[in-house]
Amino acid sequence: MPNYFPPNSNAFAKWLIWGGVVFTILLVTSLTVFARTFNNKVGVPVAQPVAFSHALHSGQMGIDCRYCHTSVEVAASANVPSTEVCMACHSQIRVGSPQLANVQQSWDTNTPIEWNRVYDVADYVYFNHSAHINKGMGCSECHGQMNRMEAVWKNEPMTMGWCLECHRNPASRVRPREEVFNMEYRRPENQAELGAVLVAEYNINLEKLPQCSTCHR
Amino acid sequence: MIKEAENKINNSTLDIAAVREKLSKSQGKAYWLGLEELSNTSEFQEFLNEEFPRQSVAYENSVDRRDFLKLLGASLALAGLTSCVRPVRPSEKIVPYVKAPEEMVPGRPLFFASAINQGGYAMGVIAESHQGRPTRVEGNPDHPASLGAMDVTTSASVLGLYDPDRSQTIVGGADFAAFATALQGAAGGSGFAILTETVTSPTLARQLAQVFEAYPQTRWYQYDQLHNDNTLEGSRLAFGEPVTTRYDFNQADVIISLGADFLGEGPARIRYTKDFSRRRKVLSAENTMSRLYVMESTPTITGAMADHRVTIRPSQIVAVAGYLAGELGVAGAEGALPENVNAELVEALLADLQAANGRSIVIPGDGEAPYVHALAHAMNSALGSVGTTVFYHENVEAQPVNHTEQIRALTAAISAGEVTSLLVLGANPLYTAPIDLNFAEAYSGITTFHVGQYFDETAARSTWHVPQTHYLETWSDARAFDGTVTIMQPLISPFYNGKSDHEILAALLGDAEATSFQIVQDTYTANVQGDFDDFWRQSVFAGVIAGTQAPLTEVTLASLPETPTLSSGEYEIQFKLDPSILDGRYANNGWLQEVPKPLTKIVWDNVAFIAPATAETLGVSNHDIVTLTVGENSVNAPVWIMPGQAANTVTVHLGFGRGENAGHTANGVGFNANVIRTSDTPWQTVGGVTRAAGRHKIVTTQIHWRYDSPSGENDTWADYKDSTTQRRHIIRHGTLAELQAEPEYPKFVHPVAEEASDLYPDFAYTSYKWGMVVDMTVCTGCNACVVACQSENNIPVVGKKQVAVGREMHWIRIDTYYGGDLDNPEFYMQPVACMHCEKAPCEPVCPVGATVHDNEGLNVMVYNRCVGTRYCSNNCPYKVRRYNFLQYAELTSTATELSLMQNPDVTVRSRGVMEKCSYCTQRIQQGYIRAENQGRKIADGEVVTACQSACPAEAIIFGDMNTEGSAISSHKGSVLNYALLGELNTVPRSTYLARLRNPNPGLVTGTEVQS
Amino acid sequence: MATARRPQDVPKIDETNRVIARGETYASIDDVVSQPVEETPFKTPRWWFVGITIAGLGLVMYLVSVIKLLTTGIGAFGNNQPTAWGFFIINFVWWIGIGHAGTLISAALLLFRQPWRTSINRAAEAMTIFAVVCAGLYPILHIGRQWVFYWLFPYPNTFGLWPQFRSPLDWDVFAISTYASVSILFWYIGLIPDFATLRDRARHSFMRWFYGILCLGWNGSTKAWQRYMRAYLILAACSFPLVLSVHSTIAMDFATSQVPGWNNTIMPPYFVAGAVFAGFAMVLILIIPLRKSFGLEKIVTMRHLDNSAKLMLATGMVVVYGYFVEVFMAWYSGVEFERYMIFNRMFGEQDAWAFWALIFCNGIAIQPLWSKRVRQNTTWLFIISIIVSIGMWLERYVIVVVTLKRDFLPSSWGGFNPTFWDFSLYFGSIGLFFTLWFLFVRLLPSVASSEMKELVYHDSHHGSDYFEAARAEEFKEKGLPV
Amino acid sequence: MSAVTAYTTTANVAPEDLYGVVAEFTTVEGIMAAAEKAKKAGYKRMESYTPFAVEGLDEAVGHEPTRLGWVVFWMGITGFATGFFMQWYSNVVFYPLNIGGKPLNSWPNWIVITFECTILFSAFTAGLFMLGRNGFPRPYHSIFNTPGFERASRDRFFLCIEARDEKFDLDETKDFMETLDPVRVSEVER
Repeated sequence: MPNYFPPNSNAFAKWLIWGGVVFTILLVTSLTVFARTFNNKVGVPVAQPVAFSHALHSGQMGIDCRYCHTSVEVAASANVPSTEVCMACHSQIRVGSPQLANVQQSWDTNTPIEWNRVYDVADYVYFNHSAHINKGMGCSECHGQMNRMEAVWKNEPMTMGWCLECHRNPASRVRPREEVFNMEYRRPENQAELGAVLVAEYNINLEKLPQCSTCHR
Repeated sequence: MIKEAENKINNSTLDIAAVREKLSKSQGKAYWLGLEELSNTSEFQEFLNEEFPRQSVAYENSVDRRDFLKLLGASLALAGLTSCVRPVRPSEKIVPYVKAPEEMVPGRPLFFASAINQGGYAMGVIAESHQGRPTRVEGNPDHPASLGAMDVTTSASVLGLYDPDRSQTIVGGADFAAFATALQGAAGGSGFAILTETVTSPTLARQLAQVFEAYPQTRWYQYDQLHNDNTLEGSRLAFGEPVTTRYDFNQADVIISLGADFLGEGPARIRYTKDFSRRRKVLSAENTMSRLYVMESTPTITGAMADHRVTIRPSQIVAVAGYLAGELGVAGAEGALPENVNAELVEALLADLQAANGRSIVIPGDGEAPYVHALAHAMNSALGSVGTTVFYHENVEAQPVNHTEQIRALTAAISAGEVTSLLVLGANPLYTAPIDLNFAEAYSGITTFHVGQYFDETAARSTWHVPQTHYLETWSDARAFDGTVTIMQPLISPFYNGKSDHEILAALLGDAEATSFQIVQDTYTANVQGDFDDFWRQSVFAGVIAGTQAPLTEVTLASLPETPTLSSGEYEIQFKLDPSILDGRYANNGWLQEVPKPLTKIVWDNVAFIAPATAETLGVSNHDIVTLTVGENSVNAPVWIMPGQAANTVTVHLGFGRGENAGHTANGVGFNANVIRTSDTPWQTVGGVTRAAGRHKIVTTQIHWRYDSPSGENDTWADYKDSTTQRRHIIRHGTLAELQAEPEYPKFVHPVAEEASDLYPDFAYTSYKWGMVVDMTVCTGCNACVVACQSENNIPVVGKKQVAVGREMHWIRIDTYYGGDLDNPEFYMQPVACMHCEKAPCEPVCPVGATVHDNEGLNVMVYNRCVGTRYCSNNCPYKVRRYNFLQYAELTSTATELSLMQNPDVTVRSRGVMEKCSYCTQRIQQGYIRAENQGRKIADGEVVTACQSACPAEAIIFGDMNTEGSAISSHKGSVLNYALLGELNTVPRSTYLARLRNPNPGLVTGTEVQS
Repeated sequence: MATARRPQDVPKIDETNRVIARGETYASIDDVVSQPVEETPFKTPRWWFVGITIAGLGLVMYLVSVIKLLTTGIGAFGNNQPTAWGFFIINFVWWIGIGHAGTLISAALLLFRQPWRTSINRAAEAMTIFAVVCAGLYPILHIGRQWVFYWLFPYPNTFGLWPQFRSPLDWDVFAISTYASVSILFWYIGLIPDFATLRDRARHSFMRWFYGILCLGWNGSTKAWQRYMRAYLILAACSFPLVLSVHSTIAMDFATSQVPGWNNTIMPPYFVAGAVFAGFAMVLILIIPLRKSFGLEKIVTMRHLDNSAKLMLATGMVVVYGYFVEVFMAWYSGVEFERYMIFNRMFGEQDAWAFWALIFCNGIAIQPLWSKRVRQNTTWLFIISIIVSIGMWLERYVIVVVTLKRDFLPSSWGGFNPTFWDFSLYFGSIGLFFTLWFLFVRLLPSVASSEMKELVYHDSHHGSDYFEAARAEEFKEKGLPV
Repeated sequence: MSAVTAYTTTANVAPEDLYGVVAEFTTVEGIMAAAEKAKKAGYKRMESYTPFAVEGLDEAVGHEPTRLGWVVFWMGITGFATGFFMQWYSNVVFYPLNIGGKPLNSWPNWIVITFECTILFSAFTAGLFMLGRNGFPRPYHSIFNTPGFERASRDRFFLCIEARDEKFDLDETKDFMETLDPVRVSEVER
């Protein structure tokens, strides 16, 4: 009786099996990475109707965040400024500049500018800016160094796992209140000790932070 | 949600056309089609233990087209959980303001004081606005009629604002200018009349005065089904003048209600509930409570609260009142006690009254004959309660008149040709007017200008129709029951370019451009001393104008007239306003249609209440149809056997049977009782009742009401089944005397010895420890909490068919049990929401940890983690979890302007997700963040749940059990405090105060309370 | 072949009771077993086409119902509050129960050295796997958001969350998936030598390839056999406790809850017994037609049917005992909720019929099995097995639906009334099961021929009653009844 | 007892690609005896092929008992540890949550899954280890070149003495095979 299969079919079969195993491992890992990065458009600059440069306004001119994002300290949402705010300066400065055409038009026609959302938290997540600002959580922790961004991109994956990293251990991120709006702030070497001190000082409720009800309602 | 909200409000162009187009396709099969598969042949004797199987229907689509549109018309939702339906969210736009409004912080709600005008009388509210969208109203604590509480209609009014069924276009002419000219033309000519509802608004009164100046021959008529003519006539009989009676239940020790439902009806119902409940609040044996005797023919929530309830037929009230008055020494009053009234009880009652020396109230029902009112006045003065518990002041209506007479006169005038053109402000007389007047025919004969929120029966027959504004859309003013004036401010510009009554009258006066704001201000500029702006700011801000309460007046009793002889027959028919939709003005409000009616738990229907004995003689049972005949008019009504209903007395509720005129929610719901309602006997009459063919499936949210077995034994299956509720110790009730007998450890609160034992160590709740107590002694079961919760938590309406299969979504329900004698039972009301058990059985069984405990003891439901195994619901002993069997809430993709009503702080749940009471966790979180930002702890009473804020009886207490001396801790400490199903060791955070009654000691034999 | 030499002291046992008919040879076994599989498609018997067509229609109905479920939601079905679990869970438990007999026959009887298992274990295992497939789909379908069912598995996710391992439902996830995968492995390992046989018998190159790949190049070397037999024994040793644990876990879905009528310690044992009970009923339902239509009477003898029937009777009585204990404990506990629950089951207006019907099906209808005449009559066996299957479905109906309708608060009592879709999904799943079954009997050897050859070998050397004889002696020594 | 007369096939196989010499038997007794003799004769590298597992044949051919049992045992222990650790870690360390007031490490709740993991690991070890050690999948095998080997899965028993056995010598071995009373002896190429 002859063999049905050629001798090299043995090797082939082995390769098939081991190949399958390796492939699965690669697939799982790559998917995991994908879910945390590209899929979330992390680091991808978002084009806007108005070529507004945070690098220029915040970075070079050093305008405080709160000049435009007025409600960040008192409300859940750090509001996107109304056209009025832009016009406050640009009715004098660089009037008629082509980059400002849309702003001017919005002002004249009284139609809002439609900005493209960069940070989009799911609707069932109730993020509150004021709570974070007042407890010494710096803007740049989530938004990165806005003062260096021409076009803004999402600086962090914004996944629940990412949120939890800090909610489980705020001491690793918390900074002095006066540094909250400092985009250039660097964590000191003794962040661990400093963090512990600040957590106590700001009365950050470590027990409450990781609770579901803290963010979901 | 908030950004969603911003987007919506800022680029929301209300696509009316689209909505209309949607609504036009909405003719569907009747609701209960297929429900009759259920063979429900049980006889009336077992009706209480009969459990109608909640049959599910083999329907083609989840929510069929009609239902969908009903829901659309009733309650729509932003999709909070879109990402659960669509894993990848599309990129969104941020749309900021061009010019940011003053004092508005995006994401922070604003609150405005205003008032809802109901039957002419104001109920003060605080309206919440998110980025300019009114999302919710609550009671105004400074307002005398509300004191911060609410009822169902108040909470639900915000839904009425967004109702896409509201009339949206001017009918009869090109535009408002054309309307104005036509109106002026009509007024200029002879035979012009104005028909309004009850007018207490100073501004409206002022404008009307101006109209009569400008057009002297103009006649003014008022018609409003909510208007209590008999009270008015009663006061005329007693004092010769239409004074208003005001009661102080907080001061009363003994209260006799002669058919009066003062807790559930009338412009002061919320205030009276507050006062009444405060007087009956008992935490320990030291406290005392008033004693309430109720004589009524059909059970009301007032009757359910009674310590002694007497069931008598409407026609017997006069005799009983006469007897009482006679005994109390009222000159000229006489009456024989009917044999079906327990004489012993009446004697005890009289003794009680005498003993109370003035701290007593005899209050007649609005529906009772004027003579009864006169007797009541006489009795109150004889008892010397005037000035202590009973007060009189001038009637606050612009022109107190008998509305039934008014509509009669108007009809006569029209047929006599004296009135040829008519302006109707708000009213819907073609539906509500007594049938015998044949008003519709008269109305169609003349030129008519109708102003209303809906294109209703009247609008359909009018020459002109102009959309009317909702109270949240316009400036106006109105008086409370005690005369206090509220300036009503708008929260949003009119949705459907509606016009306010003020603007209409201004147009009539030739100024079509005048704004309500200007008109209302003009009323006060004249007679305000000091800085007007200060006055205005204060008054508008506070929601009341200080010192406008009507002053008390001295009254002198006239001698009693002859005792009227009320016609009585085999069957007496009684008309009542529906507890939810009143006279039908809220018929198109899905929340009010779906909220289970007090005592019966019926939804989406009105029925004919008949007594068990009557049902036996008629040989009918629930869902059967009877024909009610009055004179030559008759109507078919489904039967509901009501324990405690007077024999041979049928009670029907108004406001239903709107045909196709009321909007997609109300159309085809219930039957129209107005067609047998005549002008000379508007509230109670004599008629015929015969069985008719067919059945109509009435849907209730509860199918077993029995508290104990009538026979007292349980050796047969039926009796055993009846009495199981009692043996489960679900309702724990006793008398004040029993409490005083053993003040430390009352047996009735702890029928079985409970010792807490657990294998597991307890979790420590160190920061906050939220808890709730429900006081069953004062809870009237008025449903205010149910609708308030629905509005706060974006709870969808599911429609009759879904309720029929047991899928209602209310997070809090009011369980109702009947105990004792079927003909005159005791009623037990028990609000049940999630108990937030510390040892919650629902949590360990969830395979994904979608329901867990947080560090403050809340049993949190994480919608976005829920996969919908429903195991938690199975394992919940209280069955308080609600499941989205279908896509009840609307998805963003299909959202209409109704979505704007949603509370942005609460996730909207998608299909396949479990939900339940969250203790209003969003309010707790907001309070927490507010407090933390200010570097302090949450103060006691700072976080208030929606149900708590609504409750007029203050029966719901919520707070942090770790805070010393907080209201919640004192209630938890009460000897009456018990945990529902505590023996399961679920350690619920919500507990109950046992139901206390205060029966007359003289009438208590053993534990048996005579009635 | 050599004629049998039988030990003198063994009492003669009548021919119908042999685990294998006389005169079978290695080759004849091969032919009987392989013939139906090797038939060219044209030669496939007509009944097969009829059968798979009917089953296929059922499968279509199943798919339609699933689409309806996914598009409309659970709301299209009868589930409601308080009856949040309906047909889905009933059918889930029913199918899982059926699955158990297969594993029991192949694993437990192997460990207990029961030679009569050999000819039916292959078919029984196939039944197990198909039943588990039908069962396993139900929990996924019955959740509200089927598209995230994988959240029940521990996998790396961006939420930073794990399943909630305290939940019996998550125990199910592990139990069912383990059960399914181990059963398939066990089954496949058992098939390998027979695949080799088919490869070597194959007349078409395609079949040679097909079975050649399936058998992984099995060559029957003694070393391979040595490892094979050890692995097979270990698999059996794993499967036996596994099968007990699986249905105990299912039982714990109910037993660990708080619902009166579910919260009973008796649940796991009596669920397992019920599973075996229902399982053997299904085995008979499948085997009786199979042996006839494939002419396997000589290797699937009356002995097999008789033993299955005996086991059915035994486990059936255990189940009846379970019912009794439920009633007794409800009464004895004195807990109102429990008492009411049981009274409602027995006398409740809506559902008493279900209770008494299941008492008849599972309690009364099996009593005739005491008589050997009935046990040896395939028609009667078939009918009784059908009745038992229905009865076991009713049992789950009573446990799931009737119990949920009436729990703690009378205010929240409700009803349950299944819709068209409930039934279509149920009958559809039966269609799915039989589609798989018909494919199995056509494509794979439905009897383990290599194991049968072992029997033939023993038969030819010690007589087919070898084992009985051995045990009879053993029993005699211990003075036990034979 | 053999009714069949033995005959020998002499395929002219070059010695380098000779796999071995195979003798074919019809009965269990035949192959058992043959194996015993071959072992006595001092052959080490031989293997027998049978349609079903023959008790004792493995010792006869001289195979060591398999160590499968121990491997499975240790993998079972691993499964147990993995299952328990997964649950303990996720509930106590990774995300401690208050679930119905139960302790974080409510180990009685871990039992079922731990057990299932044990079984899962053991069963799959048993199955896969067996296949792996046998070198499966192995579609090609020299022994298949044996004439009439298709009956090895049916009703014939084969004994193969492999060429790599140091005692192997084509003619001697063939002659030796003849003495074993087979139905056929054949040379098999690689």
